[in-house]
This record gives sequence, C-alpha cells and structure tokens, in this order.
Amino acid sequence: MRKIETLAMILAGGQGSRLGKLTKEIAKPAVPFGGKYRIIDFALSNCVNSGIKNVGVVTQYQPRELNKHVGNGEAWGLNVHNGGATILQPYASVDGEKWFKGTANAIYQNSSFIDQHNPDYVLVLSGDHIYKMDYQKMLDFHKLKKAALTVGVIPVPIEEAPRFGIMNTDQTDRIIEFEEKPEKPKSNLASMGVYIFDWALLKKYLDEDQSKRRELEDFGKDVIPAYLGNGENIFAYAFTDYWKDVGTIESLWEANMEFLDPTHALNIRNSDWRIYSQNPSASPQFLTETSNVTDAMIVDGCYIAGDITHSILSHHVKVGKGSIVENSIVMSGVTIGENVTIKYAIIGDNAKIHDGAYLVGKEKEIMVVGYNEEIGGLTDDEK
Amino acid sequence: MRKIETLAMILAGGQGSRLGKLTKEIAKPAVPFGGKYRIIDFALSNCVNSGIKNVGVVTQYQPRELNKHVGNGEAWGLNVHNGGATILQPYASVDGEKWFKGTANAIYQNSSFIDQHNPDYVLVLSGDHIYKMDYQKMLDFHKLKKAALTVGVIPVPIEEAPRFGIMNTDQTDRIIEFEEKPEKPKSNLASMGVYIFDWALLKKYLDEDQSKRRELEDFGKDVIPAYLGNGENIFAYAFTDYWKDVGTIESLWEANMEFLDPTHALNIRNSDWRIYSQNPSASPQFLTETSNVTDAMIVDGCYIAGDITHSILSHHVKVGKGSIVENSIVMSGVTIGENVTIKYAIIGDNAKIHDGAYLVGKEKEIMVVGYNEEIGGLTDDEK
Amino acid sequence: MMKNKISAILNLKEDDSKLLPLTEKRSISSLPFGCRYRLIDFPFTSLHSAAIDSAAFFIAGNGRSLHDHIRSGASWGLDSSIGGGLFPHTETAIREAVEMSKADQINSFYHDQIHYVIRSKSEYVVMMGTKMLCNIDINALLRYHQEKKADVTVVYKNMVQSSCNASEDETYLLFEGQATDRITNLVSFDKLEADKDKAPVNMDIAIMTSKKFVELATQAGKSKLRSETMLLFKDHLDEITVIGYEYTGYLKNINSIQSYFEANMDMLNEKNYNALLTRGNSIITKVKNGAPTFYSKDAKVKNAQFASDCLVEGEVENSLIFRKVTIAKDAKINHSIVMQGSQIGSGSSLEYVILDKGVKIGEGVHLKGTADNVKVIKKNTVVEPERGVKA
Amino acid sequence: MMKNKISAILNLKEDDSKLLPLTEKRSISSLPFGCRYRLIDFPFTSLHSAAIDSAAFFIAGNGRSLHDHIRSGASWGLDSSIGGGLFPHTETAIREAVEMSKADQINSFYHDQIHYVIRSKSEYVVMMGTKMLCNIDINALLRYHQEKKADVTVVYKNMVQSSCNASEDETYLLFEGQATDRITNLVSFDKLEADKDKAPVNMDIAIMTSKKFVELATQAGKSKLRSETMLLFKDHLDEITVIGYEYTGYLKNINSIQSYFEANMDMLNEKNYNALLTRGNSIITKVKNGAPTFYSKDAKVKNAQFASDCLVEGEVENSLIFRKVTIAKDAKINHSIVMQGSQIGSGSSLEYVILDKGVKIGEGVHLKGTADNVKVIKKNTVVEPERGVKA
Repeated sequence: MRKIETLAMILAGGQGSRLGKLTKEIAKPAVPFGGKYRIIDFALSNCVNSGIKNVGVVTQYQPRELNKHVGNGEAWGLNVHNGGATILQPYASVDGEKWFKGTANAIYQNSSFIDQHNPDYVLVLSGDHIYKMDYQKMLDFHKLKKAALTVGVIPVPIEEAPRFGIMNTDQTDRIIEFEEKPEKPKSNLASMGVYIFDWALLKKYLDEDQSKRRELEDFGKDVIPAYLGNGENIFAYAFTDYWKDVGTIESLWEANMEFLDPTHALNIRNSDWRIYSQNPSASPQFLTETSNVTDAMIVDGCYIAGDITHSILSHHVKVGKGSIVENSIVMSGVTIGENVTIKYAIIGDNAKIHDGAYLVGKEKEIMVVGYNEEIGGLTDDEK
Repeated sequence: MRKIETLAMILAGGQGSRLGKLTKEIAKPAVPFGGKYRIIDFALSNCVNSGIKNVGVVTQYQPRELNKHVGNGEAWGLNVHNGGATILQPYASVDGEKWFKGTANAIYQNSSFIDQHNPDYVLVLSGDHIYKMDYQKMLDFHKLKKAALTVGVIPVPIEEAPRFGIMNTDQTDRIIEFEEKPEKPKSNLASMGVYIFDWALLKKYLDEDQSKRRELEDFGKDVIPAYLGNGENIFAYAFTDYWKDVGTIESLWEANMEFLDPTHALNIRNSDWRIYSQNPSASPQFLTETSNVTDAMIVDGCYIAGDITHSILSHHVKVGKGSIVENSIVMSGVTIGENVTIKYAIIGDNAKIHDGAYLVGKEKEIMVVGYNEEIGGLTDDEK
Repeated sequence: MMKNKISAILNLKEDDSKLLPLTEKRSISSLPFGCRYRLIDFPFTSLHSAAIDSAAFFIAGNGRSLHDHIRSGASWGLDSSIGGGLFPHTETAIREAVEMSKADQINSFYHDQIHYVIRSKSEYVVMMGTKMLCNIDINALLRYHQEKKADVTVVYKNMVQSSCNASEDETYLLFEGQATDRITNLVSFDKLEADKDKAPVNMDIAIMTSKKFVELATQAGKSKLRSETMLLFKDHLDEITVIGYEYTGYLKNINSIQSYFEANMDMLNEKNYNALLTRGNSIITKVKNGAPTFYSKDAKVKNAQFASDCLVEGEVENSLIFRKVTIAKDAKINHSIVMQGSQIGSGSSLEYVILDKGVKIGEGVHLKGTADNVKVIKKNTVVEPERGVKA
Repeated sequence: MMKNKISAILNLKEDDSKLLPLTEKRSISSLPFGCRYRLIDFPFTSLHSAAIDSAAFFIAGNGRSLHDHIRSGASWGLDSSIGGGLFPHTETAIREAVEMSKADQINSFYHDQIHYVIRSKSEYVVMMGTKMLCNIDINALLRYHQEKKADVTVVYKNMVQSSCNASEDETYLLFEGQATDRITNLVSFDKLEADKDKAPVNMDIAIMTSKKFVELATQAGKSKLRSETMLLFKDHLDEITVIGYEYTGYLKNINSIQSYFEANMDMLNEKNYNALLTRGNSIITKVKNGAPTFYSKDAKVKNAQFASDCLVEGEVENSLIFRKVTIAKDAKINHSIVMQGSQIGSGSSLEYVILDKGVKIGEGVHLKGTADNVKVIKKNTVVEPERGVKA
C-alpha cells in the first residue's frame, strides 16, 4: 500500500456567523481577503510551500463557493504527482445521514479518506486564519520530540488570553494542561488550531471511542484532555510570526488594513513564500485622468476615475468620477457610481453603489454592504 | 448574464439497496459495469455525445467513489469551453442542514446552481441506467411540441408494466395520465427517468410550492400530477433502443452478459457514440501458455493463466493456473488463485479468492463476493 | 452534434524586422502588449470564444518565447485530448528554404497544414495571424460565410482613406461593384480608387470549408507558393467566390516600433480599451500569481494602466506598466511603456520610451524620445546615470 | 522545501537508421512498444515516479509523431505551470548543421540546454534517452550520487561478457580498479579486458548538479562537441569524479529491427514483463478510451499479450497485439507484432512478422519471416493474397 508522510486536513466547515452578511451564503474560509485572495488561500499555500501536497478540505456549511475555488487544487500546484486537493462533504451511508459534529468528529468521519493515503502524520488546520507558516519545521519538532500530538501555539497578550484555548507547558515545551478560555490564564500560549497527530494513535482513540462513549467530538475540549489523561506525549510548538484570526467584521477589516501596509510582517511580495489563489482573466487596471490613488492596493480589471486612499480594491471594481473611497475594502465586481462617499466600509462582491450614495462607518463600527446588494439609485417608482 | 441552452442534472444520489454488498460503500451509479465502465458513464457519455457540456451530478449516498470518478469531467471531455461537471452534495446553510428528499426536491435545493447557468432547458437524468440515447433528438421533439415537460418513455412488455411508472398518451404523444406502478396498465410506455423541463416554469412551480405546501418532492409522484392538473403541455418521447435498469444483482448480471454479446444492440465498439470512462494506466493483458479464453471481454492489466468462458474481467485481474471462470463478472484488482472454480458470480473490486475456492451460483441466484472480501485460503490459525 | 466544428491555422511567420530590437528573441506573436498580454492572446481568445479547441501554428524560428507563454494551451482550452489540441510547427523558415527548391512535391508547410486539417475532422478552417491586432467574433464570421454561400470569406476593415498610408505589407480589397461584397482583387494602397473615402484593408483572416482548404492548399503547395494565407486563393478570385466580411472593432497593424507604441497608447483611450480588451469575452492570457499593485502615499498617477504586482511610489502619466515593475519615489514616467520586471530608480525620468523586460534605470537617469521616434531600451539593460545623460 | 529539485534533459536525437522502415516517420522515442506504449513512456514514467515535473527534450526532426503522443504532457505530470513544464526542441539536426561551423559561440543545442536548466531552478539535472529501454529509479540514483559525492554519476548494467556483441553505438565503462566505481574511461567492446566475465554497458543516463552541468555544457558548447550526453565529460574523467551506478533491471538497446523485435518478445517472459512494466510504479502512457478486448468462441490464444479494443476470433501465439486490431476466424498469428488498427483477414497467417499501424492483411495471405530476419510491413500497407504469395 502506498504511503505518504503527511496528509493535511483543513477544517473549512465553519459558518463564521460573526461575519454576518459576509458569511450568509458562503463559508468563512471562502471570504475574500487582501484584494485577490480568499482566507483559505493562506492555509492552502502554507501546505504547498511546506511540501505537503495531499490536502483534504472538510466542508459543511455553504460549500459551493469554496468547492469552486479549491477545485482540484491546481491553482496551488496541488494537482501533481499523486498529490491533490479533495473536497470532503457530509454524506449519507448505510448507517444513516451524518453531519460533522466537531473538529475531531469531522476527522473521524473522514477516516476512510485518510486511510486511503495511509499517512504517518495528519496535520489538522483551521481554514480561517491569516498567516505564513512552515509546517515542515513544526513536523521536524514533532519528530524530534517523539510526540503523539503537537499543538501550534502563539503567544498572545496575557490580557487577551481568556479569549483563547490556553496551553500550559513545562520547560521542555511539554503540554501539561489545557484550559479553554480560562478566566485566570497561567500562560499566554494560545492554540492556533494547528495540530500534528500521529495518525495511527489518533485513529485508535477515535475508533475506540466510537465503540464506547462517543465523546471525542472536539480536539480542544475532548481529545487533548483524553491524551493528557492517558499520559500521551503532547508538545506545544511556538509560532511567533504574524497570525490573525479574522472572526469578526472588525478583525477582518483590521487584518486587511495591516495587509495593506508595505512594511507589514506578512510581506505579500516575498516570492519565497507565495500565497497562491485563483487568478481570473482581467484587463489591466485603468487609473484615469481624474483618478487619485494613494496608499492603496488595486487588482486587475479595476477602472478608477475617483479618489482612493488607504483602501483595497479587488478585481473588476469600477469607481466613478468624484467618488471617494477611504479606509475601505471593496470586493470584486463592485460598481461604484459618481460622487459616492465610502469610508470605513467593506463592500461585498458585485454590490452596486449608485451615484451620490454616502456610506460612512467608523473604525470600530465598520459598515458592511453584502454580496450583490444595491445601495442608492432611483427606486423602481422613480425609474 | 451568460446563457446556455441545456443543463443536464444527473440524479446520482440513490443507494440502490437491492444491489446488496455492491452498494454498501458506493453509490449505485458508481457500480462497475462491462469490464471498464461504471454505470454513470452511460448518462455522462450520452450528454457529451448529445452536445450537452454542462452537467450537475447530484449525490448524497456514499459519494466519495463517485466524486473521484467524475472529477471535473475531463475523462468525458466536459472540462472545456465553459462546460464542466459539478458534483452537488447536500450542505448546511443558515436555514439549517438539509438532505435531498426526492428527485424534485434535489433539483429545488440546487436551483441556485442551475440559475448560475441560466439554461432554457433542464435535462434531468437518472444515473443508473444502461443505454445510448441522443438527448438532442428528444430536445428537438420538446421544442417542436412546445412542451413544458417531455418525459422519455420506453415500451415495455405489458406484463412488466406494473413494475414501472406508466404514461398514458393521446395520439399526439401528449401525456394525459400518469400511473405509478398500475395494477392494470392502460399502456406499456414506462418512464425512463429522463425529463426535459422548461426551467423557468419548473422553477416557478418549485418556488411557489416552497412558499406554500412543500409537497413537490418527486417528479413522478408530485410534479407530473401537478402539471397535469394545471393543464401544462406534457409529452412522451418514445425511445426504442436498448435500455436497462440494473437495479438488482440479477439484472446487473444479465445486463453485463448482454453487453458481452458482440452482436448486442449496445454495440460498445461503435466509435460514433463512444462510452467514455476513466482509463487507469495498466500493462497489456497477458494470456499465458496455460490460459484458455473464449467468449470473454478482458481489460488491460489482466494476467490470465486459467480458463475463462462467457465472462467479463476488469482491469488488473489475476487468474491462476487450473482455475475456471464461467458466466461471471470479475471486477478490477481481483486476485484469483489456482484451481479456483467460479460460475454465475459477481466478484467485487480487489477481492481475493484463494487457491481451490469453489464459488458457484445459479443463473437466477448469482453469487456475490463483496469489494475487498477474501474467500478461502488458510485461516489465521493455519498460517 | 459536431456541427460546424472549426479548426484553426495561425500563420505566425510574420515579418518582424521593423520591430527590432523588441523582436530580437521573440516573434510578433509573443510581443508583450497592454500591460499583461502577448499578441497571441488575441487570436487565441477569439478561438476560445468560438469554442474552437484545436489549432496549429507555424512559426519561423524555434518559438521558444511563444512556447513559454502558451505552454500546454490550457489557458485557452487548447489542451483537450479528445478531438482538440495545439500543434506547434517551428523552424519553418529553415525547412522552407530547403524545400522550395525541390520540384513536384508539396512543401512541408502546406503538407503539414493539410495533414492537420484532415486529422482535426473539422468542417471549417479559420486562418489568422497576430500582426493585425483585433478582437474578432469567429462565430459571426462563420454565420456570414454560410449565409453568403461563399467559397472563402476574408475579413477587412474600412479605414478612412485619407489617414491610410502606403505600407508594403498591407493589402486592400477591390470589390466587384458598389453594392457587392465579392472580392475581385487584392491590391496595394496606390491601386485604390482615389475618390473613395474608405480603404478596405485586408486583415489576413479567412474562413473556408476544410474541403476547400485542402483543395487550395494542395494547389498552392505544388506551385511552390510562399506560405501566406492570401496566396492560397489570390490567383483564383475569378474561379471561386471570395467574399469580404467587414470588421468594425479596433484594428492596428503591428508592423513597426511606431505602430506598436501607438497601439499601446491607444489603450489609454477608453473607447479602444473597451473595444479591444473587454468586448464580449475579455481577453484571456496566461494568468500569473502575483500580489495586488500597491500605490504608496507619494504615488501620483493620471491616465495610466498597470498590471498587478507593481510597487508605485513615483509619478506615472499616459503610460502602460507591466507586471512586477517598481517605480521609486520622485521617478517620473510619461508617454512610456515599461515591461515586466523593470525597476525605475528615484529621481529618474522617462518620456516616449519603451523599456523591454527587466531593464534597470538607475537613480537620476533621464531618457527621452519623441512621439515620432520612441526610444527603445533592450531587455535586461542596466542604465546608469552617466549613460543616461549621454543618451 | 524545494530540496533536491531535479530537471531532466532527454536527448532524443538517436540514430534510427537500422530501424527503418519503422522510423521512417517517427523517432525512436515514439516507436510503439509492448502492445500499448511508446518508448518515451519509459523515461517519462521514471521522471514521474521521482516527482520530476520539468523536462526539455531535443529531437532531430519535427517531432510530429512524438508530439501527437505527448501533447500537453499531462499524462506524466509534465504540464505544471508552477515551476514545471515540458520544453520541446525540434529540428536540432538542421540547426546543428548550420551552427557547427560558426566559431567562438556556444551552439544552440548546448545554449538551449543551459538556458533550460538555469530557468528550471533545479538543483540537479538528469540526462536520458529512449534507445536504452529500461525502468530506472531516479531517486535511488540521486541518493547514490549524493552518497558518493560524485561530480557525475553514470548508469550502467553488467552484461554477461560472452553474450555481448560488438556494436558501434554501445560503449563500456572502465573503472579505476576492481573494488571502485570511479570511471576512468568509456571504450568500445573490443577494448574490454577479455578475461572478465562481465561487461559494464553504458546506458547513456547521467546525473549531476545543475551547476556542474552548466560548467560542462559551456565547455562542450565552445569546443563544438556533438551534442551527446557522454561527450559532456568524456574528456574530463581525470579532472572530475565520474562514478558508475549499477542498474540491475531489464535493459535492451533498441538500435535495430532485430533488437526491437527481441525486446517485444522478451515481454512474453513473465520475469521481463514484471521487471519492465509493473515494477514499482507501472509504466504510464497516454490513456485512450476503448472497449475491452473481446475473445470470441473460436479464439485460440496462448502466450500472447493484447491491448484493449481488439476483436480476436483467430489463433494467436507468442505474439503482441496493439490496440484496435481485428483478427478474423482461422487467421493464425505466431511470433509476430501487430500494431494498432491492423486487420488480419480470415485464413491468413503471420510468422515472424512486424505489422506497422493500420496494415490490412487480406484473406488467405501468408507472410513469413524468420527469427533472425523478421519481415516488416510498412504503415497502412494493404496486403492482398497474390502479393502475400509472392512474398
């Protein structure tokens, strides 16, 4: 039987309900980011750049956009040499129809897929974080420590620690305690939702659980405590570069604005660690005689006759004369008429903002226009 | 908005429970057929050969094998020029988690996918029949008749009609009555599960139903009666070539044996209407000095040292010396040892039949060995 | 179901001598254009829009630069292994030179074309080049051809006669009469009637049935005609019905540095930009992964176009900037074309200049051409201040 | 992460004169072999097994037949647009002839190879051909090369000396001593020591770092050496460390009709069939859609191999039958190779015959060669009874 070293499983089933309109019809990992990316591009590109070419993408909530985006993984160079991306969805079997209950359960229900690849290690990732990480280094650490499980952790300001799952470690990085959102955190090492498991052992746990208690639904809540209880080797691998959870409108806006900064740690122009995505065909970006574009990221297919400042514009955005876009994120296909004012806003794909519209949010109260929404313009009666 | 004339939707979600072991872990349309095909290849190839390049494949039950098989439709030449095959699975949305309830419901739940393609006509197909049909001719008929719905029908022996959904027509082929499995059939025109709908009208019915009774779950039971009740134009299009429902082990065996006949109506060697499938890499078929192969279909990668009569052997089958295979279907990757006797049997993918095993069924009682099953050989104690 | 299947022959053996040094290591077909395209993208997009999945091309040299761009042809749907595909024919110049001398034998150029067309099992053949830059709807052309029951249909555009110049490589169509589109002759500009206000320029695009193609190509091959589309039927205009099909979109003959520069600058006119680049299906090119283009706080940009992955900190006006170009603070670019990967140092200025790929302009370098005499800097040149001053 | 990235150069300018008429319109690399392969499938599969997704090939003619088989290279994972791809170089014979005369310039063959290797950003280069038919594990070769810290590692197979024949195009390796694998010379068969029982035949496969390759190829290009893999370092064996790597699998030098016939017949030996076709990853070829092969009630088959889509009603023994062959009732085929699409009429017989593609053997035709002198029938020939009797 063919064997691979590491299979990555990206958990991309979450709704991300705190993103409101932006995740009403698409899963959170498919939400656009940074002008031409989607959130899941970071996890997928990290896999490829780390030399991991077999990736399962576990979906559940509104998966169509995500499926279309990921496809067979060609955009990330995954469709080669026995590699590939596979979309995994809930399905019906002779035992009935099953939805994935939690992170561990999603892995359990896809264990036949994992077994087909027969990996030594399973790298479990969350599909909704913005970061550049070499998983190979974490894997080296995992092997060095002879760990049963290695958990990627990131130091957070201690005052924010109560919002995270916190790992308490000894001086050898061994995890001795896990606390979910502790009121009085003993450490500032937050779980990144990045796990490396020895597959044989994890499978044993999940299989046995299935025939007994059926309690191992979630990695943080159930599996880590079970491992700790049985004295398995669990280690924390500290990641210290940029990492951002974009779970809310404000954090999504903030992460985009950080991304815009040319001196930012994420350094999108660094060709040693590319972030790949689908690249639609588009004409060159056209900045007309009347445009005024500064401190902005613009993507192909844009036609700009207005003023853009400190903003990100995605593919095929049109901005009419006299319009102002400031501190905002404009997703692809948006049409902005003339004399429109947009500040502190996120405008969803294919929205139409008619002449003279005034959309002004605040830094802590970002205004959101949903996908395909239409703002302003004549009402049907006036037409 | 881009427009296409016809979108095909293949309903491939059924379990096909009467196929027993053969559909325990894979959906019926993915069941192997005729040595190198799977049942769904016929519907997919018919689409391509009829010039229909946009196909949705609706799955639900054990879809993984089917997904892997269909992929992006490349094997059928579907991955070109704004064409393509798309796998459609149940998914969770803000309204909750939904499984497809019936044929019409499966179409309803995928109506956003259909609307993306903006088709004039939706061709609904069942993914589990063996036949070669030019859907374009049926579409011409549909247009000529200015039909709201055209139902593909096949004449069956009147004594078998009570097993089918029967269409009663007037002399202009207009359907005036539909009877599901009538005890006393008035006609012998059985529904093939092939429908052409005007999409705008069908969508109107399904949308309105959604906001009202929510009763339109099945095309035969619910939608046709509703159309008839409202006096919509429904016509029957008679298909008179070979068509076979392979819903039971015996009918599956029988259809394979018919397929084996070189003078058979399906005529697999006819290059004007090719049946496409995935083609794995395999070495040439090797018939050794001790082999004796007559009245048999053999696929690449087979190594045969025994006697094969009136049988179909799929990819990578090995048959040892002194073994006899008669009136049987052997699926891919099967290893048959020496001095084995197999008659009237279906042997599932990758099964292992050890030396000296004796597997003899009867014409009306076909013996089935499941996928990966192991028959005969030393028990663990004897090893 | 295979109704109207069309195969395509791209004749890319186009004379590029007046485009030097841009064509030193590339053919006209692989000339960069409009911030992110190569000229081959235009006919390939037309093929794709017409659902044509099979094409053969013929190129004089080794086609290396073109191949690097096209690769498997997947971007344009030309990588199908069922009935389609892309069939490159390179080094035709050398082979033709050798074969033209052999008598009584169809030379390999025509032989290869005939072989390709027969194997494609197509009903029609369309023939195009890349020099006549346009965005044509082949399905509309085919419908016209069928309606007119023509043997061959040739595409032309009516240019305003007063603005036309005699150009050796342009030919014009003569029609049978005022109200008919049957072509009676192909002539040079000076043979046109001087009193007409329009000059129907031949765009070197033709469509015909595969059967007619094989017939004409066999004749041409035996008579040792040079392998040009129009030579197939130029001498048979009285025997067969050759019809003109009028194209009304953007057209430019890319046959010199000057016309190449003008065509690029034309894109800064919104009407041309829309007509050529976004009409119908937008032009398909090989997509590259790259970051969005960043315009800094100091950037000053007016009437300019950019591809992605640029870093713009200086001033850009009336110019086209390709991928991965960096423009430092206080650099000024005007009326110029800057190709992929070039770096413009701070305090430098460019006016009426074309920089080929990977040029480095040092700090404070000033380069200036004129509207009639554009300065071209060769690929990968490093221009240091002293040299710039000299220039 | 890009550790040990390997690029590949396939030298397909192999001498095919003794394989005529089979090589009249194809190179050795596109010779059909073993019912369903072309010889290029063997090196391509080795590349694929080693996860090599980039290759350049060099072929003397237009490579048409090879291109028809390879197309986008997708079957072997050579169609990647991220860092990989397939780079064809055709008509090298004509170009080389012209360029060999120009002094002081690296000729285009080496220039193209160097250019390819640099652009591939690979750490290693492997060089292979198709004439030496084998199934080699490139990763194992690389590991050996790295362990030995060699500059170049060359693959050889120890043949039994008594069964070796002097062959102009085979060379043998001389080692520094009994227990070392450092190569000191490449010689013809007659230069080997007669008392040894093994003859280490050079398989024309070499691996080295890209850096070393560029260095050697630049030297060779300047000295106007003919472009053969071994010529890169043959004259430098005392300056650099060239190591031999022993291959123990199936090997055959396909340099004549006789050896081509033997290699095919070798596949009927189960040991060879397994060694060449099913060892490790099975050989990848372009898959074609086709029905299963049907053996009728009257078929009599012993010790024979078939591709799919055949219809067998006659007798076949000790033979290899390619795709889409029909064998009518009472036809007898023995010790023969029948290529794709051939039709064998009833009552005919073939013995020691090779039928190229699309041959039609009429009813009652008898063709007979011998084990030492196999009869070859050209592509698309129609053999009628009278002619068969004459033969």
